[in-house]
Amino acid sequence: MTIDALQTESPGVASGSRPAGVWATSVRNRGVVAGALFVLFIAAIGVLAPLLGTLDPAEINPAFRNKKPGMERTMRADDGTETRMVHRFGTDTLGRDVYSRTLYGARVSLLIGVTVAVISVFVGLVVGLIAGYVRWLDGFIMRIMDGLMAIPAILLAMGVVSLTRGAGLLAVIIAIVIPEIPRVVRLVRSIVLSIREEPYVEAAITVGTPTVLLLIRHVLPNTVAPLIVQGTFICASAILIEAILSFLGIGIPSETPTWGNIMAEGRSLFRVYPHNIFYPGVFLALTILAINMLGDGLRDALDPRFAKRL
Amino acid sequence: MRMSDRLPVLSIDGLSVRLPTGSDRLHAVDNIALSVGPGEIVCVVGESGSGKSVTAQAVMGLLPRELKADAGNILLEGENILGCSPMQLRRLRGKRMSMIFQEPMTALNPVMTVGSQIAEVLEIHTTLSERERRKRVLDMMSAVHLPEPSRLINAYPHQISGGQRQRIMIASALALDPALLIADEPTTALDVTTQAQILRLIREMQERRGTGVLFITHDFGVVAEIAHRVVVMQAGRVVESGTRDEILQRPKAAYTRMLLAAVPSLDAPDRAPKSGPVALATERLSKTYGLGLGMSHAVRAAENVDLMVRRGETVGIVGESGSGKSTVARCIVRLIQPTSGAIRIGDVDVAQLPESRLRTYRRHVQIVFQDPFRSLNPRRTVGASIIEGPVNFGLGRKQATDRARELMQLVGLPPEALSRYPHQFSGGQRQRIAIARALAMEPQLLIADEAVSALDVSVQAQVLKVLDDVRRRFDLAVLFITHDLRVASQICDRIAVMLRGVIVEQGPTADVFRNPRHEYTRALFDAAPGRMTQFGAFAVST
Amino acid sequence: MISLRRRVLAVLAAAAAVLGFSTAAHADGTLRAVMHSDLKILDPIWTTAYIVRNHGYMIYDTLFATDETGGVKPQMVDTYDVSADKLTHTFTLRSGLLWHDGQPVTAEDCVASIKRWAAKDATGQKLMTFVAGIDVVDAKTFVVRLKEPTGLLLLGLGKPSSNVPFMMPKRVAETDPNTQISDFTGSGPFIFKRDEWKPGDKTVYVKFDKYVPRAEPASGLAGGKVAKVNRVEWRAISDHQQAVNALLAGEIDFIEAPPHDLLPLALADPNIKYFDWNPLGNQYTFRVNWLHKPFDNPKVRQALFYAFNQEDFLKAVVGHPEYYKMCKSYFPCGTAFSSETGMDGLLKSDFKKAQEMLKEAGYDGTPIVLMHSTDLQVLTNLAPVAKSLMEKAGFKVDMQSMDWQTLVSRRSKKDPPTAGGWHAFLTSWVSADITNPIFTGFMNAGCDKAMFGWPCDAGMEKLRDQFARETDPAKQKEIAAAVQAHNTKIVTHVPLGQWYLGSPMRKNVNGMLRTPAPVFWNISMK
Amino acid sequence: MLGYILRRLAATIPVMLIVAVLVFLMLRLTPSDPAAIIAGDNANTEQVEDIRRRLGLDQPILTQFVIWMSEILRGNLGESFFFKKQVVELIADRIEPTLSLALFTILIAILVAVPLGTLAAYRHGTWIDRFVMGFSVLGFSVPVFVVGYLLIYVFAIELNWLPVQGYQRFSTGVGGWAQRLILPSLTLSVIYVALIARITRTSVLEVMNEDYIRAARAKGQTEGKVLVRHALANAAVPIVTVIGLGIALLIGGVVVTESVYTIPGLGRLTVDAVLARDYPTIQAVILLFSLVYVIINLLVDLAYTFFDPRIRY
Repeated sequence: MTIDALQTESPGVASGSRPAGVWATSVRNRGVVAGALFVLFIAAIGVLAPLLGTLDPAEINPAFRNKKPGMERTMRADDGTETRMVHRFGTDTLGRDVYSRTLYGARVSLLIGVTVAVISVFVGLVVGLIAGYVRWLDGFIMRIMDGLMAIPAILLAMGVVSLTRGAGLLAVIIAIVIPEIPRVVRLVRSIVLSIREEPYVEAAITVGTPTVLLLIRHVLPNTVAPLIVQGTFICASAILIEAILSFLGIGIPSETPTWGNIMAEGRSLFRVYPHNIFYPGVFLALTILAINMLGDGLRDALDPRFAKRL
Repeated sequence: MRMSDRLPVLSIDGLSVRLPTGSDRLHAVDNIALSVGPGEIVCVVGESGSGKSVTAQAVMGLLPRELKADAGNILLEGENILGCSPMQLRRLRGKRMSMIFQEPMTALNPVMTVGSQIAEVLEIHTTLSERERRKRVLDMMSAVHLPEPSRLINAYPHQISGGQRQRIMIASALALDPALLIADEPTTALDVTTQAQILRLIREMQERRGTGVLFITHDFGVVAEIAHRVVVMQAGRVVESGTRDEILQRPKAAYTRMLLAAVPSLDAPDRAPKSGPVALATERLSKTYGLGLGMSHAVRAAENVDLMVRRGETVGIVGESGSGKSTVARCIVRLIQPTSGAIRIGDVDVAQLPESRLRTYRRHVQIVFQDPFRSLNPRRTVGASIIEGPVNFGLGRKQATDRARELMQLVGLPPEALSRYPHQFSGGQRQRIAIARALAMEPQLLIADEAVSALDVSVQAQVLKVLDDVRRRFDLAVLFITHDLRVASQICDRIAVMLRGVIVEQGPTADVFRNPRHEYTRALFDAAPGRMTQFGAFAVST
Repeated sequence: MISLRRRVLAVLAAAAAVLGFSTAAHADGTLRAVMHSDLKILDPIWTTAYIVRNHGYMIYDTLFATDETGGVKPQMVDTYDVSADKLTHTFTLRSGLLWHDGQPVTAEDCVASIKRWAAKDATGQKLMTFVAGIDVVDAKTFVVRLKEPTGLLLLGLGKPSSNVPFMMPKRVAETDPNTQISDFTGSGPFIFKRDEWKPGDKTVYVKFDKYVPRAEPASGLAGGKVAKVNRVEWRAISDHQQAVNALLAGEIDFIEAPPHDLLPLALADPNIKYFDWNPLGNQYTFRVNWLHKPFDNPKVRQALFYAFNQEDFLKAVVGHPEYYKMCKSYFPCGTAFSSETGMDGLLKSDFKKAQEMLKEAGYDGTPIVLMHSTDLQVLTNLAPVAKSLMEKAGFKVDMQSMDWQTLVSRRSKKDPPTAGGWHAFLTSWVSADITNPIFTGFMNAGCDKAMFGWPCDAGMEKLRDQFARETDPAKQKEIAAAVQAHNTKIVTHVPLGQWYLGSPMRKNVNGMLRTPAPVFWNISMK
Repeated sequence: MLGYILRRLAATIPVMLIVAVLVFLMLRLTPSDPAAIIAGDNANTEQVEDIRRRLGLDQPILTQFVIWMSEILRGNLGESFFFKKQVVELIADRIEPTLSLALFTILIAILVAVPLGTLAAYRHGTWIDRFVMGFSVLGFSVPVFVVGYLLIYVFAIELNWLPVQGYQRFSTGVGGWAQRLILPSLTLSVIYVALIARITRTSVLEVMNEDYIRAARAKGQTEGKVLVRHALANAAVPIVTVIGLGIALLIGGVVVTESVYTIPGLGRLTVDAVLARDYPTIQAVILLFSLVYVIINLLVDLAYTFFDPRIRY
């Protein structure tokens, strides 16, 4: 049995094609595409808000308070020129245009969602790697994480927000990030613990790869896909928590419009002027729905194995 | 051996099962024909992917959703299975035909008592009262030689051994005296000694009850031990069929001959003792788990292991699962910290070296793992995995890549495959890449921890060939860990037999095989399936 | 293993039995009301919060009370006579007055209560500067000896709103005014049910059977206080829309102060009616902090009068013209001392004039820290309107949003606005509280001893003293006009118009009285 | 088993200690000052000072913490600054509504979600599966208060079947009590059903391709029994886990639902306490909820032994 007989064994496969990377697999999944498109649409609305026939969202004109959607208004600028303008979504109790506020609201809501997701994923990744790899620190870190997780997210957020009364955006972001971090730490830690047992990691140890390189080359790549999926879900839940905080009156003050605080203000006149809750509510629900669909799609496309762990 | 003269229990002809579009071939099973007579054991043998399991599943009507039987028919006592409605099929299963599976660990419902899982088949097909069912279950349990049935009936699967679990499966399958028993690799996951008992049980139950048995396996030893007639399958087609002796002694098809040639024989050739310098010597090496932490019972995985491997010599460690052979290997390569004892590489004891000073000695000892699909990082090219070691020790990327190309050549793979990814290679090829990676470190000692156990027999032979070549070319010391006596007999100069963490016997392979001194070694050799039959004369020249 | 199906059926059966539908608990002579805020503190002297004042009117009685026309009439007092030199005033209590625990009301109780009230209330403090001493003559009579004659005595004892001189048993009245009382025995028409009190959920009062009302018919807070329902429950429903929904669904009978915008929804329902028990309404005010630049300069403060106009504020908050009224007077329109003296040319949003004044005053553009409370429906829209008007007048404004609790805590701080202090904020006063220069707390210009904002002007204090000494109504009116004219110059605060808010209630709720504070005696439910 | 429970209870102590430290520190660093709020609208500065002294807010943070911890350990949760009532009393009044709402919600969620999830797994890939998954994603996406207002608008106002708001004590009549809990618990259970249905589907799906399922079918067992007796029984552990973890999610929802339906429960109490910066109440409620969460996790772990014989402590 000569060696060349073995040659026939290798299947003729195009050389150099990477294993289907994060981008390749996810693009084929329907949920991902639909979700991503809608989120981009919302982001575009937020960014292009000034061009979409909107007014200054914080501009108050008491004379025009609580108008039904579709009301027309003629605005007399200082130099006397008159511009006719329609309140597509009506006005709120301070006479501010709900249509503009909803569009601008997209900015803050998405900003919060993305920032919270990015921060909690990165902090969670670092702490998770340490907890997973450095055995003697593991117990200590995980007890603190248990402590943080024991406090329900909303209560923790409420506590932090009341701590920084009036600080607005930053306070709310911190308030929402803190309860999310333990969940990411647990996910990363479980991945690290399982990867450590993989033979190719043990092989790397035997060929003398130092720990830091080991983490970067072999452990980290395996956390990318699950973290993207987890990040998407955190983004959705962050936007939801912000809306709830604003609804309870302890979220971002109403100068910077977010869907949450627009709805919170419209809450007390819900049956007389439902437009204050209806329009931001629809935008809020659809955006979170899109992000959750994106998350589901990513999870099915990228890592069926990790589906269980989320 | 009674040839089947009466109406066959099972007769399949012209059966084809289509694979979903996009698979590597059109049909999982293509126009096959075979039959099983009452009281006859028909072995279907073939390598993984040959379609033997799909055939079994087709008979039971349990084909996975994406596979369709699109031609031919399967007659169970004259009734065509393919034409049955789900209701009719359910009436037959467990009553007229039943099946036992390969993984004893997962074939029993972990949250139901073993007794109720046997009783379930009675519950479905009979109107016996609770009390009568319990009595029938106890009878079946003693029929399959289970100890203290009255206690065991309330046990849960995780509380009994692999062998006992398989006996429960058999009791459940044969409870209603089905005409046909399908056994899909029932003993593959078991230890050699347990496997022997199960094979004897199946033959005994089958003779007493006149059941026709369709026995699926890839192990020719098992075929030699139990089969009346044999059907050889390759890539979905029947290559050859005939009585056991026709196939084993006088195989007609080239594929059958190739398979038989690949099966290492049990009688080890004499080999001159090696005299090279000692590469590895362990003294009283021990490893105990759960010492601290107040664990109530400490587990002694390895105890006072003394081993010596010289350059150019292959030393084998043989034993059943749980015997501690892998623990010894992992201690030597310092993936785990030994509790006590010395490990001398060259003349330095690395047993208790701290990681920092250990690193320089790591390059001298390399290991090849069992599972080909997890021993290479899926996200890095094969080349990157191979050169990772040398680069760690300061070799420039350019020279490291050149060395990698040489090594690929050496292990029989095209050098330009370096830029490919692990998922583009077969199991056998990956093990060869793993060997290349180990060699890249120019080690003195290479450990093969069950390196070929996961491979088909033919592929196994090729990888062993590569291993032998590199041993001679680099005058390597090789420590070969396996549970397969046949492989050990053909490749090892000296072997050690381990039982529950202790080496019970050690010596030149030929001596140990011809006259084993320890009674456990004797039991181990007796249990090896097909040890009486001589398969094609195939031996590696030393 | 019982099959899951059987277990599920068992649970469903149990649930069905429990859900026996029963109609909403039928009101048996119980008045269920939703007040403007939740009752948390129970000492009407310790805090000036209106909800605690309303609680006081339920369970305590007063020596004197103002009737519908604003005149002070005796309530617990039977006879009252004044010596020729107007220095000694003798009061004798009506007979049959009892505390809820059955003990008789004695003069000692009243004297102790007056002392505790006077120690905490601004008008009380002013009054005590005129009092030489109060002595108990016998169980039902006590005498007040004055140093100089003053109208404040009657005005004080009959003060309608925060802090109201409620009469408490001696043992309770002796509690230090800065610690909250813990014994809630009163002598008013209702008894406070301490055990049923669940803060944030509901407060319960029951009829005091042994209460002896005065003979004459009820008028305002005076006259016979007859409890015609045997139980009153104050329910805490923070969501206004839900409160109106509950009123429409018959789950509650009365809402004290819903947002104006919800009134049309409520009143559209045939079995809901509207009654404005506070005809004098309320007044919005803009308060400035005299301690820090630029509002330490009177010219800059006067510029505010030119920058603002009342209609923008009233339209922004109330919105519906029938619930607000422009009233350019410090003392609310419809009260004795209301007039437009000193207001000509002011509150017309004359931005050019305001800009000139700011230039004259050398306003250097430091941003005004304007506190904006976000969670009280009736105040939320004031600050944004003030901001837009001030900016048009040349002010730089830094409007900081916060909830009312934070605003209350921050306004008591004297630190500079950039370090946790403030320049200005807006609030609302019940008209009955600000009917004269003494009652109007914001007019107190006693520097550190004044209310937050700490105005400091000897002239104003001299005028207020003169008013306190004056007993002749005509002269009092002149002094009040002088006070108003003076204040348009020194500007302790700016009046921003009057607004009214009555209460929607079920059709079967009748007999509610017109009073500065909502009271529940005289109300019957057929 | 008892040894295990004691060990687990002992393990909760460090967790609760960390929670206590976090909560205490978090609220003490706030810029706004409760003493001024308590003093009332036109209290002057030295009255505010006096209140701060009496409530011990002027001492250094460390001493405040030591005092507070010793009080807590003696079961005295201190007096609410704002409600002038012992915090223990306050919480005692408020437990029944929150408990009833939570139990009702959990009951509905399990009775609806588990069968739904199992059905979706059983009919994997069909429209039922897509419907359940679609509903589950929707359940996660719509905020609780929007669901609340919709249900109120439809069932309470338009159809007038159920009361708009409010809570009736159990002691004053089961009918009224249950009737007032229907809408709130439906509102709250939407997100909980979404969570449980999804996890049930995933774990049942996973179990369906295990060998013992094929073995059961090989015995001729009907699909229904295979699904319940073999699949669901083995999927029980992950399902129980998610029910336990869901409690934390539930507590968040309770706060909102109680605000919408004006149920005087612990959720509403927390919101009021946070708005009024009433430290003792906030701390006590957060500690209580954290303790409940930790104990529920322990109960979930113990429940495992009931569902899976392999798990023994």
